[in-house]
Amino acid sequence: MTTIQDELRETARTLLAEGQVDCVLGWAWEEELQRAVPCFVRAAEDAKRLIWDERCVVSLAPFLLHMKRQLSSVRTEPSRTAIVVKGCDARGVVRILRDQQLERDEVLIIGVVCQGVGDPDNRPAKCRECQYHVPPVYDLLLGEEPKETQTPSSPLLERVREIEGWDVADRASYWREHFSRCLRCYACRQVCPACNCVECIFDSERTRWTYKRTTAEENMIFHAIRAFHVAGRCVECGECERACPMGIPLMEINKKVASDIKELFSVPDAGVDLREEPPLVRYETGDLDHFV
Amino acid sequence: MKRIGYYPGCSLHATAVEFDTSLKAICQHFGIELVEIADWNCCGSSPAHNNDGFLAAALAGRNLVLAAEQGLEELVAPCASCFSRLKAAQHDLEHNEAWRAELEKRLQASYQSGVRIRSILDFLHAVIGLDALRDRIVGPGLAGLKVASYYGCLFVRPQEILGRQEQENPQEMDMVVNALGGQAVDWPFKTECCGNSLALARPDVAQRAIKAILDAALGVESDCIATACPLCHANLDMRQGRQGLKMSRALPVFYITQLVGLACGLPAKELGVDQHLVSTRSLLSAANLG
Amino acid sequence: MNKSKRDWEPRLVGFLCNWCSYAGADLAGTSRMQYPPNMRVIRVPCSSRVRPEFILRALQKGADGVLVAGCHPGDCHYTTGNYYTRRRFQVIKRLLTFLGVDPRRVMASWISAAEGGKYQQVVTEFVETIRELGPCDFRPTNGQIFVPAADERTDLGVVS
Amino acid sequence: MKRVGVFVCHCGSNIAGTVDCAAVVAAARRIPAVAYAEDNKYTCSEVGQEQIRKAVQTHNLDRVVVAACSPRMHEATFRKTIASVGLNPYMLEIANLREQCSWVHSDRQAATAKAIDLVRLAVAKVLYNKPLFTSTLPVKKRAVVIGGGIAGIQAALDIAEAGHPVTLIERSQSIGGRMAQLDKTFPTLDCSSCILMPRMVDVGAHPMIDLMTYSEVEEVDGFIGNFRVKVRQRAKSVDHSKCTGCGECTEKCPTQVPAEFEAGLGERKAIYTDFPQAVPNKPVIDRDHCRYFLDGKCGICRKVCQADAIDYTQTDRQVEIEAGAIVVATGFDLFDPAKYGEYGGGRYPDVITGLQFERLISASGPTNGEIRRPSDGRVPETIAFIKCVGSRDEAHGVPYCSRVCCMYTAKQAMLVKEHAKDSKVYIFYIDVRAAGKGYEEFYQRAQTDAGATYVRGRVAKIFPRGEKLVLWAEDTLIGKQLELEVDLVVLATGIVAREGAVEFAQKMGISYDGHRFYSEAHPKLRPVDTNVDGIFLAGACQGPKDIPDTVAQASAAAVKVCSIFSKEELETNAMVATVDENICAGCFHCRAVCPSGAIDSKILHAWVAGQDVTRRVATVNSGVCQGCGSCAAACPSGAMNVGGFSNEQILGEVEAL
Repeated sequence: MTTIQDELRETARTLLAEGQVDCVLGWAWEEELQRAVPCFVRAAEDAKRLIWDERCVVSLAPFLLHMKRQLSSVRTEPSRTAIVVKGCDARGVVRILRDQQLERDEVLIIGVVCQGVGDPDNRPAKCRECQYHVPPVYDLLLGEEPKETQTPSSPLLERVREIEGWDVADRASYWREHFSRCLRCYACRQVCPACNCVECIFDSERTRWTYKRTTAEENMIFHAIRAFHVAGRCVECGECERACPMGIPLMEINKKVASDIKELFSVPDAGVDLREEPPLVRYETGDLDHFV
Repeated sequence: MKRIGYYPGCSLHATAVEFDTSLKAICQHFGIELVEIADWNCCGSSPAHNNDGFLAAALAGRNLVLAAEQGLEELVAPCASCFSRLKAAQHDLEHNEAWRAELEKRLQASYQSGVRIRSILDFLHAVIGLDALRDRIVGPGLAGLKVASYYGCLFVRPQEILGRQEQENPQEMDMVVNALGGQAVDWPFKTECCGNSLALARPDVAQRAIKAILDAALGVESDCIATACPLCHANLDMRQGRQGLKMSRALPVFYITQLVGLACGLPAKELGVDQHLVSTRSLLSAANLG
Repeated sequence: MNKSKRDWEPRLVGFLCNWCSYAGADLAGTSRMQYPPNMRVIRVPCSSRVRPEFILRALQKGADGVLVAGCHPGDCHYTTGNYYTRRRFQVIKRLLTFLGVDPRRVMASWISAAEGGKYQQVVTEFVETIRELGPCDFRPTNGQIFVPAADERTDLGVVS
Repeated sequence: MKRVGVFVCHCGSNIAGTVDCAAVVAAARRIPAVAYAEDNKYTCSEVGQEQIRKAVQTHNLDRVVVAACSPRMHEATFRKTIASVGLNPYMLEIANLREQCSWVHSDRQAATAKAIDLVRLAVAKVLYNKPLFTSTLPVKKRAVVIGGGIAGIQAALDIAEAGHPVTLIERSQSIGGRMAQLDKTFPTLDCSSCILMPRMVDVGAHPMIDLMTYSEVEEVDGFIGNFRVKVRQRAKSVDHSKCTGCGECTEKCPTQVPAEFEAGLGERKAIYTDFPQAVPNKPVIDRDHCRYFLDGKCGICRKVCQADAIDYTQTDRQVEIEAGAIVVATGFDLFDPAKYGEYGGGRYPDVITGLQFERLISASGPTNGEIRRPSDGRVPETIAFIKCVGSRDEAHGVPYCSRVCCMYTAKQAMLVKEHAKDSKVYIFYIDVRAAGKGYEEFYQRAQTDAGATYVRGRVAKIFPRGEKLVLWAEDTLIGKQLELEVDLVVLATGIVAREGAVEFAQKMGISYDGHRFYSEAHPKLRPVDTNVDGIFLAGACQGPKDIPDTVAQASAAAVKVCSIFSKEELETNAMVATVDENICAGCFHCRAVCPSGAIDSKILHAWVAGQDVTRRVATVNSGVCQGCGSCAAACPSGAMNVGGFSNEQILGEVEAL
């Protein structure tokens, strides 16, 4: 029976052949790296290089952002890119669209039904609690929708509650230890679909937002501000934690902020609805008011 | 069978015994089980809180501790002074950590807040209910008897403890009288002072206060006065006989619980209406009650 | 690392909105209401002008407590400014608490131009709370307050 | 190299009394960037300002810090000072050493240390100041006056007389407000209508005044010079262009309802004018009580109207008015006497308010000027006036004095002599306040000519006894309780803010105080301004006041409006948001939080590798932007910044902590 991968290749080939899109962004297997890497297919016959299986961990959404930046500096006539997305990647694409970095007609979304990626017996945290096996937004969908899936418990949220339970000093030393290892390599920023600034304040030369030292305190400021800048927009795709070379549990911070925002302003998950409004640039007169 | 705690206080076992007997009669009639708090003690009344705040809070507070221990989450304190002292103690013990700790140390028992203290009016409204009263009156009930309802002071003040908005023109007793088929007359002396304890120390001052109330009640052609506080009853009923008052006619003074009993056709004997100084017989026979 | 509590005086920073809280602070002044001198006020046009970067940088530069004060919701001179402050501040405060900053170090308060007394009370209580809490251990771990080399800050330098 | 000048002010002893100014100057001199520092006794004085000008020139300063009183006091003054010697006015920062340091700390050593810190913060901020420039916007030379009482009438006439068009908006059927309800006015006892009606007629006839009665303001936005006021003109059901005001319809209308104008003592028809001399003197239909609108019957007014002016099909109309300035003159309400249970206010018919008494003695009132008891219509032999009912009364939340009751009660006592000369008058008071011009003499005449008996003491209780009302009171001057039987009691109820005053203030964006009166920008120096430029206050909506003060305020507000209209263009706010187009990512979070809709977008074209490449970025309309800075906080990359409170400036202050 035809696998999703076959359908994917066939779809990509026809899209390119008919010129509906200029490029199909998907995964291809890289032999030396033993890893599935992003692959920009521009010719119909290369569509067969595309793969789809549990090894397709990397989220392709941020690459749309980078392509747009290069493309806009090179190409003028309207270009259209097809992108292959799991559920979490699709939320990333919605993020980029809602932050007005891409027009809706510049991207064709090929959704694939996904039961989880990475090492089967040690799935990434995001897969263990995934509620979006079917991408919330797509133009084409490959694979059948699973019957009903009960909403799994969220181990990540339980971890956040656990940390909240500690007293302040323990939390401080926990994070101080993690942040003391941060290199400020900014990988977490590069892979984040919500980090769409042209120049990040942490790179800014003109305004001295922060110092360039990488002490635990400076790094804590970086991570607090990064988490705040994406607050209410983070789609919990887990890429930042995956990309972090020093193993800092960034998803714990993102989950904390996301659950706070959901609790405080009762807003739906980010990156699910194409009409969503980032909660921190809106208000309700009846918002909770803990102020003195 | 609704069960509710009962704190009689000293006067309901003495000068205001008819308040106690009429309350028990109507509770029996409406199927309410009055559970007197075992080993209750004096609420401290005015002498305590005039001298020592903690003593007042502790005396009344002990009754609240007993009530909680005996599983009585709700209790009725018919006498206005007891009601006011219990509410004040509850308020003080919840806001004053030191007194609370001291009371718990002395009683070797913990004080749980949350016992619901009801005045007799609150009891008639919330426990029995106006509808129940209307349903259970016999025939025309009080048959249009013109009643001036007299509240006195402790049902409406102090505001920070009772949290009442309306202090000058309360309506609770009027509503009960109307529900009983009587006619509650509107008159301006509902909460004027009855002379209280001055009746003993300064009879002249008290007499002037009592005369103003009784004249006002006569002025609006009321047939009788309803009250819910033993001291108000004592001053208005007992002092009417004095010559100085020169009243055009006698004005019987009932406890509101007696009026409820009468309207429900309970026998006068059980309601103690013949134990007043101002005779109620002629009025009641005219209205063929009791 | 930190100075012993005895000779330490709490240093507080207050971001006060120009139309209400700053005016309330001025009213406390014209009414000669006394309060401790630990608060350094930074005037902002609206409480919604305050970015989390300012709060974090202040904590890192030696502030032991940060206050953000604005008009009561509905009274904002710019009509909606404090509604955004309300949302942003609750998110940043919970995040900081999660990352190990004691929640009592960061507070927000609505103070109108007519509430001089409230400003005095908020400042007095805030100083006491921070005095109990002790210095904010947020400064770099090697003990000395980070002072960039003189040439890097030719325009300002350090006085005290 | 930046050269900062620091000028520390003694402010007489206000600052120098607690802060060691010399030490502050010495500390300032040690800051490398400070090229010159000095202190002087009164920096805001002409001498002080001259020293600044001289120092800027001789020491070639390019930015200035004045360490003195609150920037909200003299920031504008010192900006002009440095501008007069060629500096951009915004190269200035103020350290608040008075209101937020010397006046609030007593320990000299701590206050001085704090003063030094505040100067350091100001210097750190001023180093990042950039020259800012205002632009100009056209002024819409039309004024909107809200409220048709004497305040609104006076303001409208003054502005119109200055040659500017005015829209006067009044909620009820006619203009005239509270003053129209009065019979006589103190201290001259001249008839209220005689002095008010001519002004009302002028307003009705003035070519420059558009009168919008039976209308309410729904929404106000925009800013000085460019307000947009949305007004709902309620359907009058009478075509005023045809109506001749003959009154036939009111005559024949079968429905009687209590008249608001008569304060509950009189009635009016469903089709009515508030009072005979109403302006406009053409009726409106009260649709809540008119039988035609309730159950479709009747229609008598349409039958009897020769001018065929009745039009039941009229609907509410929404009108948007562009205006350069607004005067708020919405007036006041009276304290509700029912809150005084002990006086039986609202329960005993013969216990009335001062306003109701005015209606009794008014010739066009319900009793044609005769003082008659509402209960039985008898002429009262003894009348008791009780002052401070709902004024100077913490328990009822009205701690302030309402200023006018002492005078109108004295007036009413004198008028009793005219209308019921045998009646005896008692006046219960705490203090008599007669501070206006001719007021004390008027009060003396009330005692001598009118023979009013002033009893100093509060009345404890009022209750009916037979036909009479009994007062229990005390006379504190002779230390005796007294009981008094009277036929009529008049309560001088206090002035309180209009119901709905808070919602209206929020609609206008102006602030209000703890008693819901609107707040003036500065109690002494700017009594008719509000915190919103271009919106002014007149009359009792700002606080209790009498007619002379109200008219004075109305004319003051009018002059403020005319000063705005004297310019062709208005300088816009210089401290506005700016976009760094190089780093704007076009996410437009800024636009989402902007309260004044000042942010737009534009396409940037760039020539890259032989290709014309486009990018969408945000732009700021500096005329509309009010400089709140919400956008600068919502912009993650800091592309959006605010002049005067830029990221660099604030971070500079934080650095100097």
